[in-house]
Amino acid sequence: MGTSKSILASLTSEKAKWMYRKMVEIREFEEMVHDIFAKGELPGFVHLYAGEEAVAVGVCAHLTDQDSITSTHRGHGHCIAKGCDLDGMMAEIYGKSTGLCKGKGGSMHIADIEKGMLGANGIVGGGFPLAVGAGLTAKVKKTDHVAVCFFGDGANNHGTFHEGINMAAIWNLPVIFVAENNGYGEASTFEYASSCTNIADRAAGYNIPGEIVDGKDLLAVYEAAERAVKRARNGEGPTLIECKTYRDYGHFEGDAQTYKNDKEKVEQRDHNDCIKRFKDYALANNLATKEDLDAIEDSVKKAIEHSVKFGEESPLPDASELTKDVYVSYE
Amino acid sequence: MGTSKSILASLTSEKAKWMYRKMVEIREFEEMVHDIFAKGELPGFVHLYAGEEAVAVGVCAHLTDQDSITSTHRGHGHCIAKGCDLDGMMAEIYGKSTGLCKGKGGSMHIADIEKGMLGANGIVGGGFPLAVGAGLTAKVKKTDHVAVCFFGDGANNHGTFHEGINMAAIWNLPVIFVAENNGYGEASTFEYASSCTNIADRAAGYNIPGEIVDGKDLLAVYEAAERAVKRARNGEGPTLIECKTYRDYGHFEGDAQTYKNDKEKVEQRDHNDCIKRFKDYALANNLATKEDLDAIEDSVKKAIEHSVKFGEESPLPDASELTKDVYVSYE
Amino acid sequence: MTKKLTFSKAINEAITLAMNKDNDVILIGEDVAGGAEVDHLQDQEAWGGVMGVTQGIVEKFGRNRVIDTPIAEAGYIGASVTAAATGLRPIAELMFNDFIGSCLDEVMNQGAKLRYMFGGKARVPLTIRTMHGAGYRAAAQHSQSLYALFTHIPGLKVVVPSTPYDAKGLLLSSIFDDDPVIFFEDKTLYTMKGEVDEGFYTIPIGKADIKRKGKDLTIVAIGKQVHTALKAANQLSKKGYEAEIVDPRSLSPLDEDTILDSVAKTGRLIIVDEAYPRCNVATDISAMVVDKGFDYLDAPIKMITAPHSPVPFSPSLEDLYLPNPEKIMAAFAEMIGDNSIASK
Amino acid sequence: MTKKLTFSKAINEAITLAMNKDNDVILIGEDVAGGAEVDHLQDQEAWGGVMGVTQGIVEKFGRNRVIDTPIAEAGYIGASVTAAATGLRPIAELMFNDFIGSCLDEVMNQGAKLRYMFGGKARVPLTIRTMHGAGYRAAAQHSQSLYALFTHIPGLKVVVPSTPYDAKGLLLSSIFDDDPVIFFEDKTLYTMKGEVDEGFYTIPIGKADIKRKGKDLTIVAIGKQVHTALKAANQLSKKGYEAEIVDPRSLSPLDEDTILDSVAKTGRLIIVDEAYPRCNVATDISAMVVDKGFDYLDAPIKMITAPHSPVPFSPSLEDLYLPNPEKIMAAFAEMIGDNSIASK
Ligand SMILES: Cc1ncc(C[n+]2csc(CCOP(=O)(O)OP(=O)(O)O)c2C)c(N)n1
Ligand SMILES: Cc1ncc(C[n+]2csc(CCOP(=O)(O)OP(=O)(O)O)c2C)c(N)n1
Ligand SMILES: [Mg+2]
Ligand SMILES: [Mg+2]
Repeated sequence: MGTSKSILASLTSEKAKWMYRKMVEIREFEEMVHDIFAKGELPGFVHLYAGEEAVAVGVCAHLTDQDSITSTHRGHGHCIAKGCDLDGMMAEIYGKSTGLCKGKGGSMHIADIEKGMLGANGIVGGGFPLAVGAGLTAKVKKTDHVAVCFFGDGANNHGTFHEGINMAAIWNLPVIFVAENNGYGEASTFEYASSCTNIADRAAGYNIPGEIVDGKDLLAVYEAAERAVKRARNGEGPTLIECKTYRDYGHFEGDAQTYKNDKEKVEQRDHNDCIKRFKDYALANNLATKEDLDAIEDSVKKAIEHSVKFGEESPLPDASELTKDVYVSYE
Repeated sequence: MGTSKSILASLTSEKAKWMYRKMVEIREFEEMVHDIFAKGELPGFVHLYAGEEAVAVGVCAHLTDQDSITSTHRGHGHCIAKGCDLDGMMAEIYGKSTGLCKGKGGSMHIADIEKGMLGANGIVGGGFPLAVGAGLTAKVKKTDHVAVCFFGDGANNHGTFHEGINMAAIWNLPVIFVAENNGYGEASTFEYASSCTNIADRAAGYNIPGEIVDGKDLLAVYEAAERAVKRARNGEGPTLIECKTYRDYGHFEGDAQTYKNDKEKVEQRDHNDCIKRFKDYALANNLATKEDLDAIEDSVKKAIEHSVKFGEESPLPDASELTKDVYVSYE
Repeated sequence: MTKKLTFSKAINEAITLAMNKDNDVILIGEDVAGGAEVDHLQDQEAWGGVMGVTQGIVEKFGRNRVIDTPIAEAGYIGASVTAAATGLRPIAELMFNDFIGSCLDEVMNQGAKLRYMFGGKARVPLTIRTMHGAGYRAAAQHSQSLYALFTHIPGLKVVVPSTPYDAKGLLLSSIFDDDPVIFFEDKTLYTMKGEVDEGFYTIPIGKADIKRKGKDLTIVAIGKQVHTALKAANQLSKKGYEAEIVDPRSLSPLDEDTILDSVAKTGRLIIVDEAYPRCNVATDISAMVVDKGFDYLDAPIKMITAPHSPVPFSPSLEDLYLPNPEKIMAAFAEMIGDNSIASK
Repeated sequence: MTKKLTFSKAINEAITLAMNKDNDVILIGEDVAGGAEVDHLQDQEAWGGVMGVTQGIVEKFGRNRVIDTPIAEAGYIGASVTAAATGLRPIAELMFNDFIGSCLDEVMNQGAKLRYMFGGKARVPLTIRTMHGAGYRAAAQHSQSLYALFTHIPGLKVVVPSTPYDAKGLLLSSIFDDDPVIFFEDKTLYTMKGEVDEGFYTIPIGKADIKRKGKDLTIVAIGKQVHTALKAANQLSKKGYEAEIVDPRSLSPLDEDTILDSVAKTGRLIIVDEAYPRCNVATDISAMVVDKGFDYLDAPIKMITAPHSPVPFSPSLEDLYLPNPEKIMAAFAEMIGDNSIASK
């Protein structure tokens, strides 16, 4: 698995089990959303994170609620890794009043600022400046909080990538830019849309470290993120981490995925699953027992089922909510 | 002067004199604008190109009227190098009906599309996508025309830099990005605002060639541009050329320039003048005689004086012009 | 000869006809072909846009003229402006009108002003197609109807069709217009079917269409809201009132005469615009009628719009957010002081 | 205690007071300090913005709180949105409002909608100061008055002061408001002097001010156009007509009551808005008055605006472009059918 000894040393069994749990939560959550969307029970656009769990979890493992993340249209995984409540998430996706955003945001705007989750974003590239803003607050207020910007390979060609990273670099902000290079932006491949060979290659143009990791290897992500977070907290500035990964589902639910090649699908989805890989590793290295992991899986399944019931049964928002929350100061 | 032999071979006396003339035209034009602005005779914002002549001229020496350039707020030099009429330019800056844009554009929007000069631009970074568009036309229509995007060190941090260069790179467009790194964007230094050491360093992130040249050395610019234009016409894609240069005046007329350091001002303006440097070179290498150059200087002075008279004496636009030219199809 | 087509297919057909007619017409945008340079992908399987509207076009015209772009709206919309000024006639797709936030400069400061700033020496024959509209459960950043922003800006033309027939004819006019046109497509209308003429035809930009004749009330409705207005009109008809429905079809330029003539006849005006209420097209039309047709008015002009709030995700809230026939009926009831109408 | 201050100094003073009062207030923008990290540059010599409005502030508060940015409007305006949401109270300067083209997304889709999309769980106490207005010979991309675009967008507040006194009090309110506020400064007003109270005071956002009392005509005028209206009112007074001038000061929220009360009294309304004519604030106010105060009106509402065209560079054209007292007089003359007014 190519993971260095130093990680093994710092990685507690507790952390390993937390990470396993979070990955399974994401997977089960997304599979469930996939199913209920297919049944026509969910409104709107839904983009699933399944397959990329190691990225969100490996990074968020180093963060506290005071640290911020900015997410993307594919935001469920980031939410879960950052500790958002599953019931609140599912209710949000159902558009219910008990949702994290009272049903007003939905899948594309799911957020929980108390957990430092600054929102999924319907705008590709929207997160770069927003992460920089959280980093700026940390710098001006002299806290040791960090901000993480998750973004896709498609977003890497948006102007905000450039503006955000340049600002973080010149101000030496505690911001970590985490590329989720899953090979596609909608139906367009990374190779077609991006002139760089790797996203991390662009880091040199900002004089910041750029690292490439196997995004299917939880511990590789975990380790790179550990270094980057440490640098950020020490006032050593931003890092760009490129995680090579794959999305198991289409761009959004309903996508026929004609652009994907079958071999790659099988290879990635069936033979390079990040959860399976970590499970094998954890067992082989005595980070957890089979019973531990089974128990986690069980408990997660129940939690997800609970969230669906909660989402389904929760009330729709009251009509009065329509024009509430537009302003703080008046309705 | 560090200019290679190969250039000397290809550079005719005629071209050398043309370039000398264009540089002197720019200088004299700008000195004149400086003077009449100081007298309060010119309206609006004016940004002078004096000091940077070698860049516009060294690049445009390789272009025809069918090739396009996009310019900046500091656009007079690009206009002149691209062959725009001096009378029409001066009249434009005066806001007269005989101006290149009938007085509607002014200094910041001076343009002559028949000469392939796609406009000065009041929006920093505005030129990147526009140059790409001209390059796209060339590609789709399979002509051998090229497009040049002049931009400043300040613009190099705008999102359009990133989007424009990436697009030119993936489509292999005939676009040349020419950075005029004069060390400042308004009062902010390049070092402060940019995380890169050189603008050209960013080229690697787009897998295109990036070159640094002494922007005060006309022939260095000329040579680099020759290579880039050749590549572009041959379908070998975009190039980024960074010209290290200096603006002799302030950001705009009226700027006290407290941020500039005096030593640098003297060094650059008095001891590193691009016109003087090329003059010495041309004489030493028998590209022109002293008489030739004197005659050029004389003739340019007269042309500039003529342009002022033309500008002053031309009529203001007719009131009916106010709402004309908004649309092609109706007023 | 006519045939039944969906709104989506009508647009596809217009693009195809335009590209057949003129080699300078190109189609450019994010995944407008879909899956560029994917080895195994046959062009006929390519996406054709996120909603499949341009499906099949790359197969016919090839990737030199149907160009997938990176996710870089400022980049490719800006490029389309000068591509237009230097000899092409681009159809650029801005996937959702909400994404204008990433490229307003290119539209407002470059494309719209180029000709004027250049003293009339340039033309920008650019069409920007873009999706708008609420009702798709697409939440705050994918549901706006931002045509007022574009109508505000001189130098742009703004077209909002409500039927497949209009969409096809107006898109062809837009493409062959020599000014920049923003062409709005309501995402909830794509599956709507309607009669469309065969072959090439155009509908002039700047000419409103009377979608229903009536004498008691004028309803000016924009885009999809034309259908809301038609429903209301049917119900009103049962109560004995005949509403005339004016579909402006183009907001800039606006066909003031057709609106004024209708109001002169009916004396009453309701404007239905699903956009945000402040500085929107409803206020624009109201102010125009007050300025130029004050004496025609027997009652205050009423505007049915969204509330001053972002578009909510929750279906129940989104349904409340949008105009509907009941709101129109209630406004008319108030206008003529007849409560029996509103209560149905 | 009052003193005479320029509009520019009034703004400078408001920023200084706010930064003294609250350490979370920061000032961020292009050259708002001016000359960051230039060795020899003393802070007191630093630019303080392209027009010198923020001169001296970096000297008082240091570069940790007065932050020069790269030319990256999307970047630093977006950063200001979340800086606000995570504990700061930024004053971000968007040098010219025309540059909104580079950062509309951050304002419209992020800043304005964050709170709503998050179900009320976030606040964005952000103030964006920005220059607007024609008359400076700054041409098409530096002379616009784009407040209608912002007024259209729910979630934003929009403030346009016309005097030094209002500028100071409204800027202080804006900075300490918990919602995002766009604060417009007319570049041609910076040198205007006026009485300003000493020390800290606020003027409520959403409260119009009657700049002149009158009974024959209501003129609602925005920003600098308040002064155009005052000039017209003086001339009208000589002809025996007293105009009441309402300065809305904030466009969103709009003080509808003050406008309606005035129109109820005068029966006549002229709106002076130098912005583009379509979907602008003039149409917005006209439509509001027609909706809510139709019966007060004795005559059509007239709007004095720019023509539907970009701002021309040439001084002679720009002068024609802008509203002026003569245009107001002519509108009133037409309104009451008294030609002797217009001809002076
Ligand atoms: C500014 C903007 N442009 C376009 C879109 C439409 N869009 C949504 S997701 C997406 C692809 C994003 O690709 P990537 O960044 O690689 O993320 P992934 O979907 O692969 O996770 C696009 C084009 C958008 N939402 N915002
Ligand atoms: C989008 C945008 N932001 C800010 C400005 C204001 N502005 C005009 S010129 C300039 C500095 C440009 O610096 P640089 O690109 O280095 O060009 P230079 O002036 O040095 O030639 C700035 C900030 C602008 N015109 N457009
Ligand atoms: Mg991707
Ligand atoms: Mg510079």
